[in-house]
Amino acid sequence: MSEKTMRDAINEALHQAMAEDESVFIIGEDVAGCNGAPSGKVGEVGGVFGVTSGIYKEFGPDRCIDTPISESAIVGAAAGAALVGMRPVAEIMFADFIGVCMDQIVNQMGKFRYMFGGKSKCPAVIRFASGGGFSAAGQHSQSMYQVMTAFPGLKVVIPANAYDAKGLLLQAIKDDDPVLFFEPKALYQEVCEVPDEMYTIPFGEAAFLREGDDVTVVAFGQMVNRAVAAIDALESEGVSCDLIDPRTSSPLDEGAILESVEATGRLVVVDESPPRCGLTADIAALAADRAFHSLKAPVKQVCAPHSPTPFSPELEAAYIPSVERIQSTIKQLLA
Amino acid sequence: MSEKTMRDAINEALHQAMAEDESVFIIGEDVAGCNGAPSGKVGEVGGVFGVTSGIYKEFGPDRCIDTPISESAIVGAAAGAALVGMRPVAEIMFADFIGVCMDQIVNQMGKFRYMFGGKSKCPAVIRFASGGGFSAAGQHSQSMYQVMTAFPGLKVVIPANAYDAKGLLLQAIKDDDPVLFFEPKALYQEVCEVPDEMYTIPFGEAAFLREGDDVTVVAFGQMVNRAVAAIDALESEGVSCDLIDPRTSSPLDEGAILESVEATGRLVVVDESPPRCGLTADIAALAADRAFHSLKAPVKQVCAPHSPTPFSPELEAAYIPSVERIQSTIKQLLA
Amino acid sequence: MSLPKKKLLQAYRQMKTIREFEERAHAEIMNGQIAGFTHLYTGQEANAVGVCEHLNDEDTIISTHRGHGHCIAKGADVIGMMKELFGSSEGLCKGKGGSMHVADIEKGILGANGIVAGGPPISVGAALAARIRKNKRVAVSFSGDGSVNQGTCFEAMNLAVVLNVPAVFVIENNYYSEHTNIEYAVGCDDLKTRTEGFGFPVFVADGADFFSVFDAAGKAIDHARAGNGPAGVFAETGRFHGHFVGDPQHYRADGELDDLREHSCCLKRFREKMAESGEVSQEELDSIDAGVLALIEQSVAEAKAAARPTPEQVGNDVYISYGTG
Amino acid sequence: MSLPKKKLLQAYRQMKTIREFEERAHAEIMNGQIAGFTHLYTGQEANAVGVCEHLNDEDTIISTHRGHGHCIAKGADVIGMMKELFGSSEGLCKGKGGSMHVADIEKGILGANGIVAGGPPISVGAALAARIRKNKRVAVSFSGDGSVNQGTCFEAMNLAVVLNVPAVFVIENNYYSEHTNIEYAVGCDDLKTRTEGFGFPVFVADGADFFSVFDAAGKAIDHARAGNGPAGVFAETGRFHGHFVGDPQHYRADGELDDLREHSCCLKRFREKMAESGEVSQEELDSIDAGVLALIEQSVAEAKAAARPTPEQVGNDVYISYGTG
Ligand SMILES: Cc1ncc(C[n+]2csc(CCOP(=O)(O)OP(=O)(O)O)c2C)c(N)n1
Ligand SMILES: Cc1ncc(C[n+]2csc(CCOP(=O)(O)OP(=O)(O)O)c2C)c(N)n1
Ligand SMILES: [Mg+2]
Ligand SMILES: [Mg+2]
Repeated sequence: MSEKTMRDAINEALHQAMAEDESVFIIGEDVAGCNGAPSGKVGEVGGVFGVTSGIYKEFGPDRCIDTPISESAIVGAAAGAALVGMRPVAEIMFADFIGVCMDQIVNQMGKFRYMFGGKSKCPAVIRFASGGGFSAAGQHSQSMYQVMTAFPGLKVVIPANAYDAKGLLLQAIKDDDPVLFFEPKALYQEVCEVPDEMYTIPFGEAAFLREGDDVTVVAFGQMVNRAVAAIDALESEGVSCDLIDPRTSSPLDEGAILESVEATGRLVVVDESPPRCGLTADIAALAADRAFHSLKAPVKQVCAPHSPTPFSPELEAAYIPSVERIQSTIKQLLA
Repeated sequence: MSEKTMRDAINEALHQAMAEDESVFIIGEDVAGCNGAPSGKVGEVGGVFGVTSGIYKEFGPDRCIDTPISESAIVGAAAGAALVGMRPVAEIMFADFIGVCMDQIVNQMGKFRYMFGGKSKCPAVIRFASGGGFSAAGQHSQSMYQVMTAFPGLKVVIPANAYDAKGLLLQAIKDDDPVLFFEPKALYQEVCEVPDEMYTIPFGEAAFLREGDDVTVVAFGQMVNRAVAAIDALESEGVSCDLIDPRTSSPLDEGAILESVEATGRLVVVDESPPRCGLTADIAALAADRAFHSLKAPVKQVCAPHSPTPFSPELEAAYIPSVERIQSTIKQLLA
Repeated sequence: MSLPKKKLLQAYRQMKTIREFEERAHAEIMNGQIAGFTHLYTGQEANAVGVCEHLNDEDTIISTHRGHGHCIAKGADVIGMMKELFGSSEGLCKGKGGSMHVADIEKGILGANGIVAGGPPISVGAALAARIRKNKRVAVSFSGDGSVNQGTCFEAMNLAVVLNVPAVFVIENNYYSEHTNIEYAVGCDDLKTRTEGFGFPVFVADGADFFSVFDAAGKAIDHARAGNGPAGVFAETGRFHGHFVGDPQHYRADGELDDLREHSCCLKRFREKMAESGEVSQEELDSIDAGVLALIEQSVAEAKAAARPTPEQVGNDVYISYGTG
Repeated sequence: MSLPKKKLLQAYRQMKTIREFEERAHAEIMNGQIAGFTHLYTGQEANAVGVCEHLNDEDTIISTHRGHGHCIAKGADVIGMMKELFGSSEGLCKGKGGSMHVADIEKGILGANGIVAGGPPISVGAALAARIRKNKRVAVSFSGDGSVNQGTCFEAMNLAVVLNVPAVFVIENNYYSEHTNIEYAVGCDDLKTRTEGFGFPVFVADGADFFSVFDAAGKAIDHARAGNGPAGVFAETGRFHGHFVGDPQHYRADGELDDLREHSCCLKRFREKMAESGEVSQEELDSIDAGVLALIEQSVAEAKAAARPTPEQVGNDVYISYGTG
């Protein structure tokens, strides 16, 4: 057990999974790096975020595979290898690039099991860096997991800390269904205690991060820390909240959310995606149906506005939900 | 004024818009048909659903443009032509094929205006045949409009009858933003009275199809007729419902929905897409926030289950929400 | 090239099975017995069989929307397939896939595919698995003359070369993608050269002649299996039906279909060759015909009698159901 | 090829402007003044300028993530661009786009683009508009050696041929896509041939030499403008910085960067040529340098002083806001 960044926790999970199971390999753009390059330093890069660093050196060219810039082919290659028994972990760099490989994710990988009458397995994991916070503007800042949650057949994971990231990724690799693994890139450098051994966190089990009586807060990914900060700051004002991080948006731990809302009667859902057809609406609607009789106040969504992510740091700061907005929304419910 | 099928109404709108405005052209796979073919009968097809039939013959090869099977290039071509002042109407056959051209729709066309600081216009329309009902299985039956609604910068239109289809398409072509136009393919043969002249229906204005006191029903596309049937059948049981067809899922006529829910206190949202992060959740969440104090009962969603669309007719019939399911959900709210 | 008699009989049987499967499917669709969108392979049989006769169960294929022929050639259970087309829960995919999604992973059939050019990237993945495991398998993807214009197809070809995997790209040029001719849709003059530009050899075949396809496919598959990276097969062929059942085929020249059935029928051609060479007698082929017809008849009878899916089955074979609705 | 002196001065000024813009942007990024992901064009200036010197305001270009050079060459306001990089609301895109989305539709700049190969299909659309309107415009898209492996790029090339539109595909081979060399990522031996396989001529240029690019681009653009369909330019070039600012550049050979700056600097080469030919004196070039440096200095001063966006501006420039949150 030691403090690790989320980047290192994911890297460790990959190393361990690959050491344990020969059928695991990684594939993506520059996951090794320097292929074909005059320096000869193949493997020196480990992905543009450094998440796969060291893997080429440990596992060699058959298990750490660089590709051209061809995301559809990357996902397809993962899907095809998985159909014949491998356990690929593909990296698609930025979640926004789902745009160029959506068919392979949604219509192919995600549907085989059902369309083939339950007779196939496609244990592929696709990793993405998601979300805002880098002034990376409209095409490099989207969370995208909410959109993928809409598609049956795909499991969708959004770790909010290094500990969860490791356990959820190890689970994802063992899972026999395709798993989309969204790494909030704003959290790569965040640290927490992470066991050195392998462990898994089951899908569909939410994490309870705070317990309280007044309001249930459900938050995803990058928003979890902000929700923690908002809730902790409100403690002094005598407000206490449940904080739930579902960790996997599909399967979703409906029970955990409903139980909490039944107890508190108030719900705030926080995500960094825009408002329409997103996870905040999804979970608000869940409560409005199945916890309706417990609700004492409007169900609130705290999310980005309905616009692309702006470039300018000031604009992006206004775009992504802040601790203050979460806090004031909670207070509004109690007013 | 005469009875027209939705197919013919759309076809008429295209003819009229093209006659009126030289900058309108259509592009897609087989929108003319028979190009390069030994029969020489170019223009004989008019799209696989026949929606663009006759256009090549009337407007010729510069305004009715067949393409290879390259959806990204089709959308890109529409976007590029629109950026320089044309008003293209592209056809992407099945909405499911958004998978292979999502980037051009979502990250390109949909974001120019914002990313370029409001200094560009991209008046492109992309038409899709959407939804189930043809035993077309997992890759040819998705509605997809719910997923596109999640993306800022795109306007999303879902006509539920021939009259609306014509007026909304004419509006879409005039609109300076990119518009995604989803034609529920199960409705192509449905007829209603459609004026012969040109007319437009503004975006963001819902249609009120039934008025009643007990329950508000909001339904989209193919589900609208089924909601009508369900509501009419309940009349004899003394149940009366508001029925709202938002017609455009973005912009959304929030006011119409909220006003109705404030009056009835009960809401059922019906769509043929699966449950997660879809329009049923989206609208349920809207009510749970902004009409909360009027709500007398849980907000109900009637939608497809969380699985791909199955092939077998029996399975598909069980998959797509039926009149009976809508009816029993309404009754459940009043029990 | 001389083939053992057993192989010859097998090849003919496979082609005939596909032909009769398709012709019967056509009739049953016209009868209203089969729902959905169905694309028939009649006329192209020699392509699927000429390729798949080189493959074993561990090799994989991935097919297209026009998938019945490839699946049968690779060993899919014909009765299970017919049941699938009929939408029975006893079908190969329990009635969930239908014509466009027939698959049998055990037999190395990674599925028909409703998305044009959805298959090639997946096939590269199967080939990559073979490379990693060094198990000498090959992965074949089938594409049409229209599908080769889709970006995924190009990406797959380049990636296969980059990764040096045993992927075989079979391009069946039946001259049409839906209602559009290859002359229009493929911009360059020579698709074979454009394909070779990606960096692998492409072997040309007469797609109406089993022996020609078998020969070209053999070269491509040997190349790939030997670890030399991907290879291609480019076959000129023709479909005897419309793009889908019901297609008015405005694109055809007068007499084109008669001509195709007359001069480009792989079954006729096969019989002619056998008559010339004397390797197999016409009676032997007649008896295969009879067996095939009986099998197809049986498949339809069984499909009609087979169990229908029940509503609860909608929610199976997916990892979770949500309580909404 | 001889160019009027005015043209020569203009070309040099443009290249120098790009160079100094980039070098200053680099410094300001290191200073923490510019946020986000920025990809610098230093070293490749002759490509953008050699192409854009053939274009007028009505012609369009579409660029890449490495877009500053293309935008400046096509006439974007340098001060507006610097303000944009600084995220000011006075920037060319009001601070909403940043480095990866600099655009100026009025000037025919359809934008830098953060998605690799996002541009070519869009450029084909602009070219199609030109074909339809018969207005003799051309549409140029820039791609890197990595971007040509993306499916959209292939689709765009084929579609341009099919539709016979005046689209010009400029491929800048700087040998790297991020940390990967073209030797690895492009499977075939010869990218020019692979590209020509799509059915249009590709003209090769030395991307460090303005005159070489100008010549090749002229041929391609004339070809397209004359209604002969698309054409390509293939330029060998080198970037003097890392892929992004901060890239440790593990992929470089020892001495590679020094070598590039020494032997592949388009400004040096231009000066040498002018010294040889005597068409322009070194003093004239020096005075351009001074003017450019002053302009860049001014752009940074203005950018630093420029208005910052306010939170309300987040919701502008999109068709609707929803009340949620
Ligand atoms: C991505 C995508 N675009 C369009 C279609 C519709 N479509 C189905 S088959 C087909 C033509 C395919 O032509 P080709 O590849 O030549 O195969 P063939 O039908 O001739 O066997 C088209 C356009 C599709 N299924 N998927
Ligand atoms: C679809 C997509 N995939 C990956 C990336 C990440 N990325 C940005 S630039 C780049 C390399 C591009 O290489 P090249 O086309 O050679 O252009 P260069 O950077 O050399 O100018 C990559 C992989 C991206 N922006 N978009
Ligand atoms: Mg074809
Ligand atoms: Mg490059």
